[in-house]
Amino acid sequence: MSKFEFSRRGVLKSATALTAGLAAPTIFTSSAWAAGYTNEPKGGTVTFGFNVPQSGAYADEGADELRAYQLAVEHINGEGDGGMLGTFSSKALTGNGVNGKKVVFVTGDTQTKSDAARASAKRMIEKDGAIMITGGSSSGVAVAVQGLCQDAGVIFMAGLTHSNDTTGKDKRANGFRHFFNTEMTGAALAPVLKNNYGTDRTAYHLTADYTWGWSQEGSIQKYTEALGWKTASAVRTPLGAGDFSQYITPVLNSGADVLILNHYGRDMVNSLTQAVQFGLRDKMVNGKKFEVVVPLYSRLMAQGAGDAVKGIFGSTNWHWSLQDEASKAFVKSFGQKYGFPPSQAAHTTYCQAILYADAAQRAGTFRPSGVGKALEGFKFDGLGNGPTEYRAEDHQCFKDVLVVKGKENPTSKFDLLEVVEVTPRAQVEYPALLLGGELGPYNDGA
Amino acid sequence: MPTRNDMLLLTGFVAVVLAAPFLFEPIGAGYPDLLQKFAIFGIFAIGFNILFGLTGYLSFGHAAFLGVGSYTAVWTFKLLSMNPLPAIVLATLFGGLFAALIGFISLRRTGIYFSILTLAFAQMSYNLAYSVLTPITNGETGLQLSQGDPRVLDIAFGRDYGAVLPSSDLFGLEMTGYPGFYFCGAMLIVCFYIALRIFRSPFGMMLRAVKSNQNRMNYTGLNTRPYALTAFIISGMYAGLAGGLLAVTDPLAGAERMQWTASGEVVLMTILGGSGTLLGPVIGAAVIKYFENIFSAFNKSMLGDIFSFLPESLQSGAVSVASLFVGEGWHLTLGAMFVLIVIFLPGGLMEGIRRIGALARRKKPGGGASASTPAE
Amino acid sequence: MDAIFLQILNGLDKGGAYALIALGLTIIFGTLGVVNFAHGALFMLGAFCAVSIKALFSMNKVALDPTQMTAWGTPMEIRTPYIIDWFGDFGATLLDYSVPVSILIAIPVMLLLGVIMERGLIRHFYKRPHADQILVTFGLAIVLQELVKSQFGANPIPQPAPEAAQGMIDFGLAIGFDAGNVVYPAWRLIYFLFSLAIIGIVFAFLQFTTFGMVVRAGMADRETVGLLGIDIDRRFTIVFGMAAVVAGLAGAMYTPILSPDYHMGMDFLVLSFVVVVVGGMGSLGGAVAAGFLLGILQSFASMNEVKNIFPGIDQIIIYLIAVVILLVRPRGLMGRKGVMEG
Amino acid sequence: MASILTVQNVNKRFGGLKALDNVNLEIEAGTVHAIIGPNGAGKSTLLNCFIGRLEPDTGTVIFDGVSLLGIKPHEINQVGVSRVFQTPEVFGNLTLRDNVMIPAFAKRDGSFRINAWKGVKRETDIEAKAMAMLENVGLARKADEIAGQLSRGDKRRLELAMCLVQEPKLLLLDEPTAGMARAETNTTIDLLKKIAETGITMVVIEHDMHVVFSLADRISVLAQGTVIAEDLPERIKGNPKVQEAYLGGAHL
Repeated sequence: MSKFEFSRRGVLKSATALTAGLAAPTIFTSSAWAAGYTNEPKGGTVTFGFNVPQSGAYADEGADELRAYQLAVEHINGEGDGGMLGTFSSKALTGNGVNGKKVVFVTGDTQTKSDAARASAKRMIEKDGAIMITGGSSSGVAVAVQGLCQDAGVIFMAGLTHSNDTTGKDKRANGFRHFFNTEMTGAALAPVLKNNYGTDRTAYHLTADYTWGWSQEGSIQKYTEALGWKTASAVRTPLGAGDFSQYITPVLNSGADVLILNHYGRDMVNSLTQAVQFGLRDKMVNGKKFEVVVPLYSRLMAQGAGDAVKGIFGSTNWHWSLQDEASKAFVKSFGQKYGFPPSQAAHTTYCQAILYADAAQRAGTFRPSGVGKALEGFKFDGLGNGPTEYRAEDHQCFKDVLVVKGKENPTSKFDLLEVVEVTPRAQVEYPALLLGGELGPYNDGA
Repeated sequence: MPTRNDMLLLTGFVAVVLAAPFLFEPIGAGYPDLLQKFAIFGIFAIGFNILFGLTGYLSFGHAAFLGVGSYTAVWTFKLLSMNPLPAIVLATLFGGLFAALIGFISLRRTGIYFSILTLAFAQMSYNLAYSVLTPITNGETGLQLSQGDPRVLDIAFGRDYGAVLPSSDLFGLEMTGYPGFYFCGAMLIVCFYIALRIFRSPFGMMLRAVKSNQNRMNYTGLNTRPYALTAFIISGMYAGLAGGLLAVTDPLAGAERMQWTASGEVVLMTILGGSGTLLGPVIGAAVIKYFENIFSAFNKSMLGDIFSFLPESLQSGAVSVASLFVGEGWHLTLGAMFVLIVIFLPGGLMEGIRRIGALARRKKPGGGASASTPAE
Repeated sequence: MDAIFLQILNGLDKGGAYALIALGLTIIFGTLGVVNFAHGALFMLGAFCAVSIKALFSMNKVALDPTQMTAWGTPMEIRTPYIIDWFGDFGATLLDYSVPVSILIAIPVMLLLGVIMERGLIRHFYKRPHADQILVTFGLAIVLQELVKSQFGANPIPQPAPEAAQGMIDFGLAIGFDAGNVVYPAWRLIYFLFSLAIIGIVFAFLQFTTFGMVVRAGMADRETVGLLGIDIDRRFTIVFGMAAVVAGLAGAMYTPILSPDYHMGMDFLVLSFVVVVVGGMGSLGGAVAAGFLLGILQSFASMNEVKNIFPGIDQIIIYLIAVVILLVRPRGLMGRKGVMEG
Repeated sequence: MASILTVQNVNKRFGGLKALDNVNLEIEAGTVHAIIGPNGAGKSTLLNCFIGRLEPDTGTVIFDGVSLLGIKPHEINQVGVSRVFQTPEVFGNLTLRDNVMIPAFAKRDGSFRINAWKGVKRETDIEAKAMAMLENVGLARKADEIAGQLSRGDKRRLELAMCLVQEPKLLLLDEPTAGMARAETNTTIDLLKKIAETGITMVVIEHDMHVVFSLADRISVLAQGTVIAEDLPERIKGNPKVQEAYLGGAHL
């Protein structure tokens, strides 16, 4: 069906373009293909654009995001068991699509590169008529695509992006983030570290040398130093270094007794595995057991690190072992369809799709400013993270943060992390001004 | 005054560029962003071909010049004006300057040693742009416009974009969508025309001589190094322009544009289309960008629709086989295509076109004479 | 001082991997005159030999346990590897030693793959321009890695070293430092020694066998050897297979150090080309020397003391060295004149 | 007659080996001067000193008032010295026409000029010159063929055309008939004779006595790095020193 949809839209587009070409001056106004707002849906369907990494290091994470999106679309359209729609506090969505239109979707490959991600988002906007873009697995891509969506006049619902900048320095009115950020990780993790490792510790940071890494390093440093920890050294490592041994050996005799790995994805898998290989976790320094911390965890990546994750603290946006009704409903829905539990990437993208659809339904329009207004300050519950608010000032969701630990005796290859603490939302909240940036006005694209 | 064949070639080229939105619509490539990419990477590949196709120097670091062009253009937007003209002029200039610097050193060596030198310089640029040079490049996120940019020329001429983030515009004509494509398309035509002149000129002949036999060239009284360096700089300027245009149509410059994979991509575009031919690189660029953007967009549900005519039992099999090649498997199709083309069409896609042309001529005597030499 | 010693050790195991990949690459250059962009993919395939062996050893007998349910409401699966089921403790040991065991499998598999690649594809490209060789081998590399991705996914797959080799070795006292100051993971030392052994075997093979002599003669002057009536083509097929085996073994043994994923070959490809060129095209000794040199210098450049003086130096050190060496020594450390200069 | 190339006191050592030992030569304008000598006599070393490949340890090489030492091959060509190689060096993947046009451009435009706008097709003067020269060497009907596919003899002709189109003051030939069959050698000799008749100065380094005696106006004999004799061809034959050098003093 969507195939047919394709060509029909293509013909329409040619026709518009042809008219534009004949009426020479109008083609130079750029609004030749824009209506009231960018891609205002005309027929019985509305198109969502799912922009996820399908190649490169995050391809598996992207595949999981795509699974969640498909599930979300089914639920919005009233197919399947409804998943978290049953537990979601807003009851605007009735399984009848959005604003009376059936949701269809198009997909694209971000390749985890800003250029490719923007090209693929543009295709979905310009060619496929996507009303919104969502997805992604890195902050660089999120910021790049968010900027694009602002310019094009569509809503961007960020996927997995953890850097402060997405809703800080680089925030945009048309962009919204459900996922948490490094600031929250720092605030949530610090008390747990204090309870387990005490206040007299010296930390050594290994940090991926790009914006997210620095952001993470800064937050952890800020919150741990507030506890009384010292920072021995913060070393930047090249992205994709592969073998981190040359960065790990200096840790051995540095006098530090905690190693903080501000790495994600493959870097995290490699640096953690290698740190354990170098016997760091069996070491005693200053009369204390040496510890390793991975501030941002991902179950998919934990799988790659194997046994190395056992007993290591970190934070995560959501985990499938949570026992609230919403999480259970989501895990059940996802697990029955795909045969394994969803990752946090799948969860956040599912939520984002639902949240967007719900906001559009409540606003009664797909106009970006209308949807945005409906999301601003929106308080909800029942999506697996407890009571949550989309803060109006920076379009960042505020909710509880999970502190997790690598499980000592996993029962399956999915059961790698255990939740040790649910840090309440109040503890991770910060003033919007802290991270700077300017939302600017909504762009409807007309 | 170019020859009649060249005039035909040029006219045809202009016609295709102008009609591109309609021509490419049936294959799903008629939307502005992809058309812009066709034009921009076409320019990049044409420029690369002036170096590689003519002199035979295989640079593995041309993406560095593309990146420099992009960064220059975005900085021009930020500091001077949102008008694309200063941006692309400066981007071309800086691309050329950077190429002069790297070329001057790298051209001291030939063959693979030259390739590795260019690769090393480009990788250094990439790694530094990603990390240490973040104040200039904004690192992983990429250099972006912001509302607080000075834009002194715009201010001087009384243009104020207010609270909205501006996009590049040519005296009020926004460089997004189809106008953006036609701007790039015009640049592509100019670049193609310049390349045509170079190909047909004594200078182009000298560049071919560099590829053919440098020893003989030296003993013929010709100094090979400045010829190679000039070609290197010209292709660096083309790359800088392409990078500038990327920023014009989409004002963001990311470091990964300089990575070796990006340099490798232009090599592949050129060889795939047919190195040393005029049209080949443009075709190669379009094919690769098409695969990247269109083949990657298929997903299982679309495939399911395509194969819905099959009985249920066959359908899932067909979908799973096909999904190996599209969607997340689009790289596989690309790789397989490289292998097949280089085996069966050693001269790249242009050789395929030539063979078809020859076949058509044989079938229809005298009919296709004017189309006899589409390029080289 | 101990820090420097540790960095030398780091450089040695890293250099071992670089040298092994570069060795195969330079043999292919030297003998066949082929620019093999699929060499990284061979390294990756070797690593996935180890992954496959482990997957094979841990093939499960699945029993459903209706008394336990998963979180999504299906019966819990109880998995026992057949190998433990059948062989008990011996099976468990075998599973534990899957990485070293995999090299036994990797040799025939990689040899076969190499021979198939050479016979089926590479051989038709001996006389073609380097550009064509690059395109075809690069395409092949993409195809290989995409096939691996479709089979194993994109995530890294952990391959632990055998239990016995997971510990640390303490050099402290042996070289005059305090005990515990210079400790190094056993597996990394094993990898270094392993790479030395492979390099030694390759050199001995080329130096002392008739086959090796013919190959070396072929590297020096292919046409003349062809004129002697020696069937050089068949030997070159075996040479390619051998290079594939070397790359594959390097990859298989490296898996406990770097969890393999489908993309790892591309990451090593550029680096191994730099190593080969710095060593000098067609020079076996050069490739090995450059591998270790770059490994050690990369380790040194990553030290805080160095990074504080030159920020970002660890990001570019490899390329910087390549530039300096190529400008000072036109044909790398030990390159021969006229090889791949055209 | 005035000498066009003067070689004075040239010495060259490779390690312990004395390759050139105080070589003196005077090449007169308008003559064909052959340099002969047994293997290892230093002929190639001497030639390399003319063309900027080697720098002698001492001595001078003056061509037409300009020192050839320390300047690059293309500069040597630009002062009027062209050379043909032992193995013909042509632009293998270009047409014969292009092969001859390139040196013609080099003569007109110097060693480097960006002449990138005007089409080659409109450079009618140059093309006419090139075609005339191809006609002279008997290759005009192959003008559009690719040079790399020519026979060795034809490549030699082409190479000569490429040199002559530059109207050099001095033509250096390094074993111009090496590797050729007898018939090809003879046609090449005929061609060279024809060229000599135009009054161009040539220095020929040659092994083949048949070639040397068909062409040379004067002959210098090099042995163990020194000039042991220099004379007219007919007198060289009878020179005992030469016989000694060639027969290696072996009393048969």
